[in-house]
Amino acid sequence: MPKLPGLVKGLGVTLNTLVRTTTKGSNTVQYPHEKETPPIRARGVIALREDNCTSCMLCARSCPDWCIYIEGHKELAPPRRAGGKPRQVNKLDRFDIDYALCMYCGICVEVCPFDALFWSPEYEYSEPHIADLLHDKAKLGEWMETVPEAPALEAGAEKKGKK
Amino acid sequence: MTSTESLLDRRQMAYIAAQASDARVNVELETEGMTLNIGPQHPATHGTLRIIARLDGEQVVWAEPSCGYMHRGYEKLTEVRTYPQVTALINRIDWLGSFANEVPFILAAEKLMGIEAPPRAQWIRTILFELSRIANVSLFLGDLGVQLGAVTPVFMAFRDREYVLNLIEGATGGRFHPNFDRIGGLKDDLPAGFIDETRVVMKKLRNFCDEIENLLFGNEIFQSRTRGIGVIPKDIALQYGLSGANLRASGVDWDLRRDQRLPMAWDKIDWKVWTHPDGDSFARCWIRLQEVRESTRIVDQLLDGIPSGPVMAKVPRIIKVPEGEAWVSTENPLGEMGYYVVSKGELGPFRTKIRSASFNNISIVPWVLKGVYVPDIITILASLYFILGDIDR
Amino acid sequence: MNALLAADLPYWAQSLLRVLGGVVAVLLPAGTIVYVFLFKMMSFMQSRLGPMEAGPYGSLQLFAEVGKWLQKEDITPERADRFIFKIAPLVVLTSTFLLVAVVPFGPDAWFTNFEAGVFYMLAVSSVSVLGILIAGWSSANKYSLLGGLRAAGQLIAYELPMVLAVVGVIIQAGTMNLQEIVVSQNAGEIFGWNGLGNPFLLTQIIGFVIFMIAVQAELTQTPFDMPIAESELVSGYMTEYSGFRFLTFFIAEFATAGVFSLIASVLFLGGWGIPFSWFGWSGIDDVDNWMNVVGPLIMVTKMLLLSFVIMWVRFSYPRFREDQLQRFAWKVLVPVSLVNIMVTAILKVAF
Amino acid sequence: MSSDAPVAEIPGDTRRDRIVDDLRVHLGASLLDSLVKPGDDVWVRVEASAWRRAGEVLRHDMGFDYFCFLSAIDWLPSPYGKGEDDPTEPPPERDDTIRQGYAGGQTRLQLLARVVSSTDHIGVNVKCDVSDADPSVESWIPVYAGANWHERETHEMFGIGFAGHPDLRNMYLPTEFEGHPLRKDFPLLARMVKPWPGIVDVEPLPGGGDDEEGEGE
Repeated sequence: MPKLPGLVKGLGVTLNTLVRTTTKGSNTVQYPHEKETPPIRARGVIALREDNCTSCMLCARSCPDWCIYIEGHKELAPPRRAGGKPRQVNKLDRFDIDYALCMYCGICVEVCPFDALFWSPEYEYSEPHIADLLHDKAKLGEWMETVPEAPALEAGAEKKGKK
Repeated sequence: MTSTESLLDRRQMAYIAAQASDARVNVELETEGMTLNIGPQHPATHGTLRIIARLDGEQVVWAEPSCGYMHRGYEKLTEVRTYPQVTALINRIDWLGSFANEVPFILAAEKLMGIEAPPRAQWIRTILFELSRIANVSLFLGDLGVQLGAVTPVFMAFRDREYVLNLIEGATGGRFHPNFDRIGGLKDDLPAGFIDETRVVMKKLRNFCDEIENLLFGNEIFQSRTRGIGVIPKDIALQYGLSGANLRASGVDWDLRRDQRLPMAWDKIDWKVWTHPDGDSFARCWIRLQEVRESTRIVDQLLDGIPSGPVMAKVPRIIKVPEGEAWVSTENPLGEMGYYVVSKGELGPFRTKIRSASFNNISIVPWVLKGVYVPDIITILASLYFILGDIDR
Repeated sequence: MNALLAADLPYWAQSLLRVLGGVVAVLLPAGTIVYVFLFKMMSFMQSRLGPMEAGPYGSLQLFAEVGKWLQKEDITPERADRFIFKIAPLVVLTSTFLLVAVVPFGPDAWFTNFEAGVFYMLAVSSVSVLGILIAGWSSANKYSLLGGLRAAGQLIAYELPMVLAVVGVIIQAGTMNLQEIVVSQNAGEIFGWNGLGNPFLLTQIIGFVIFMIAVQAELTQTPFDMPIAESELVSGYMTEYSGFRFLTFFIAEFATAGVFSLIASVLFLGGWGIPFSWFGWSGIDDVDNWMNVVGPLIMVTKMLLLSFVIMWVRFSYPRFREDQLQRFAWKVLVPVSLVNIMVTAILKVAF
Repeated sequence: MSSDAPVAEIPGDTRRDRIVDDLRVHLGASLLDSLVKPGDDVWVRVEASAWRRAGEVLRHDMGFDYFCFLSAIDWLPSPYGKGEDDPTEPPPERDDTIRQGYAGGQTRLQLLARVVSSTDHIGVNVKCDVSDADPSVESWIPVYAGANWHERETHEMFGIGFAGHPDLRNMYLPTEFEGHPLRKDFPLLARMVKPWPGIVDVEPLPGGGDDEEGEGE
């Protein structure tokens, strides 16, 4: 086969793409009108299940950016069994994540021993004011609705995915 | 080998002779010099690198890169962080191939602890490593076009890199900063469907390489712009510590994936290290193109043979690395990336020396820019391929 | 247009019409090229859609862009030569207006119709060099200066092949009047067969290729866009311009692309005409009046075709280096076009 | 030009032991200490006065032609810890004994460089004590041209001088910057400007109670 000059081949590539885009559609997504679903594991925003949190401070201490602020106090809860002693539990007063600082590493979700933190793939929470990126525990709790089930694992995996 | 070496010498001699004759003409013309400041904000520096060049007409007499506009002090930051936190941090060094940054650090820590990740984790690590190489270098191939004035390749690169990023995001949760590697294995196993999806994407990427080859590498204008430009001879390349494709383009057959024993899966499959005898900009770009192709083949083979089993070795929940020093480097998308980790038996490293590829690769710039023309500055910088985060750390 | 309207319009109205016609003839191609090629075709070639938000399929994007530019601050660098800096874009745009003046759009639809049309066209097209050079110099910016100097060197180098490429056409047509060149193509015949007329594209294919290459260089489009060179010189001579003045450069760039496409279609593709034999016309006087309406449409079609090629090349190729470009112009294009002239002249005499 | 060579067998300790032996032959008493980890790596420590000589020997006589990196280590334990102290409390006692790593050492600052042979891909880590009083050695630029930027960086970050270096300007920091950021006694201000959120603990029950904490469910 005679060798085509590279200049002609180059024109062929662009023309080919032109034809493909006009006939088969483009590769771009017209964002506000159509949206791509992020993968299940996508690290979009951190959701908090408040009931599970024992304010153990593990997440706040392992955060590399120091962007989690927790305050809590101890209080007495009714005993688990009738006639038992009242239990002392940690009550969460404040759980803030500053998304302006967060670097989405996911260490807090991983270290949480009580399954109180989850990743949600939700990503549309940008704010005009940087201070609004500080999500308090109510807002973090709202994200719980968007947390998906953990994906099934590829063949050959040993354990079930945690979250 | 000898014939190619003598060829190399002839090319270099011709190049040097051409430069010298140009310089002589300029001496005769006695033109006045001009200092051109390229950057820190300049479209050719993808990041904030500044190059100060003394020009004579359009010819560079002396050039010096000035970096540090993106210095983040990672070596200091690692000293106040624990090992898992460092992994999240070093993602950001070479931000286009983030997963590959994690691997040598984790391997160094594992070496100090005397543990090894289970085979399945090693294979998945290798797959993700190669995927990040593809994501990184395919963007380079597109960007190369922009540097030389062709606008289309970069969009093709972004189009096809997107598929790779989707794969990485699907597996790790992060498009750019996976933070997926853990001491002793991986955070999680692959999600279902990953293997089939990856196969499809690898086909697309090979198609992308063909497109780029037709659009750019086969183009006579591109060849005339890059061939014989910025020749780096072998011994100079070694002295400056060039690595990766830049070194292999100078004819040094050295790939850290093949030439050292690492607990990774590269030695279990069949692949090829590409080298080129010329040492010019074209050689560097061409090597990278071939390496993306080779990486897609590596990934395909790895997908066939992933062993089953756990992805995490038995490690304590709170990781303390025993006292000692370890050096591990891997063949990252940009070249040799290594970590010299000094541990004192604490939660975090005592000192980490981050040996990033771009820092060495770009340190040759004053040498290689001498005597070239202004448009060639851009060609050479593009072909050396640096990422600012990787220079400044 | 002149002959069509001269009978019942006073001179001032004629002049006004000509100016308006000129504005339309410059802005319309510019707008079409920018929207159809720069916005849409380029995007399609890069697997994306281009502007989609302003108007249906982004068709009003152009107005949005103009509006945006008009709002922007008109910045003059402190050490710039103010007067020259401000006038430079207008010089460039003026050259475009002067160019369009000689282009015939129909048997009677022309702005001026004078004998040395080709000569005039080649002369005024170099005026834009002056604009670019003074823009580069007056910006007081090293990038701009380099860009301006490159532009000057390049435009002068490509002026010559362009002139020489056109000489072949002039020899064949035997005239320098653009209108007559159109007529001679459409009334001509190829070895006695007149079904297509005789577009000079067929006989002057070498001249056409050289002309298009020279146009590409004249327009500073890739692969000859060293004066602009975003990745090296950060847009070269345009670096310091903003707002309205940048818009002027922008319009001039694409309008000139359109006008050069028009000229190329006049010189090589038969201009506004359709082969006269189709309707049994034998010369310009036989041509029906409706050609004054259809002619411009034909011209626009041909212009789009040619500017498609210009833009296609622009989006596909990397750029040359300045010395390679000079070498290419002087060592390849000039000799080839000289040979082309020689062969044309010999054949002209022979037949 | 490309090769399909199989993974090269990494020569064992004998090869690495020989590196140390060769160096001892060339440098004599200037080679202060060495450590070989079989199948892993080599560390050698040379005298500051023999720093350039070591480089020359390694490059010219022993074939270590690839320059990997040059940096330094400050062995002083950080007086600031991880910056996680409570600012309201007095700083805790910290162990400030200096313990050097592999191949020993006497001084707080130690240079560290790594060179590799491009033929058999074995590297050597070269260390060198630099005194606190006059932290300066001879530059490696005549030996390895690529040491230029690494020495600049080391000078900037550790304050170690390199005699014969043409241009020890700062690479990253402003020229007038004071201090050497990678020295351990240079505080990391990012960790000083605000207290660690992890200091706070859960407020105890008013009145106190010594019950064990509630188990999470």
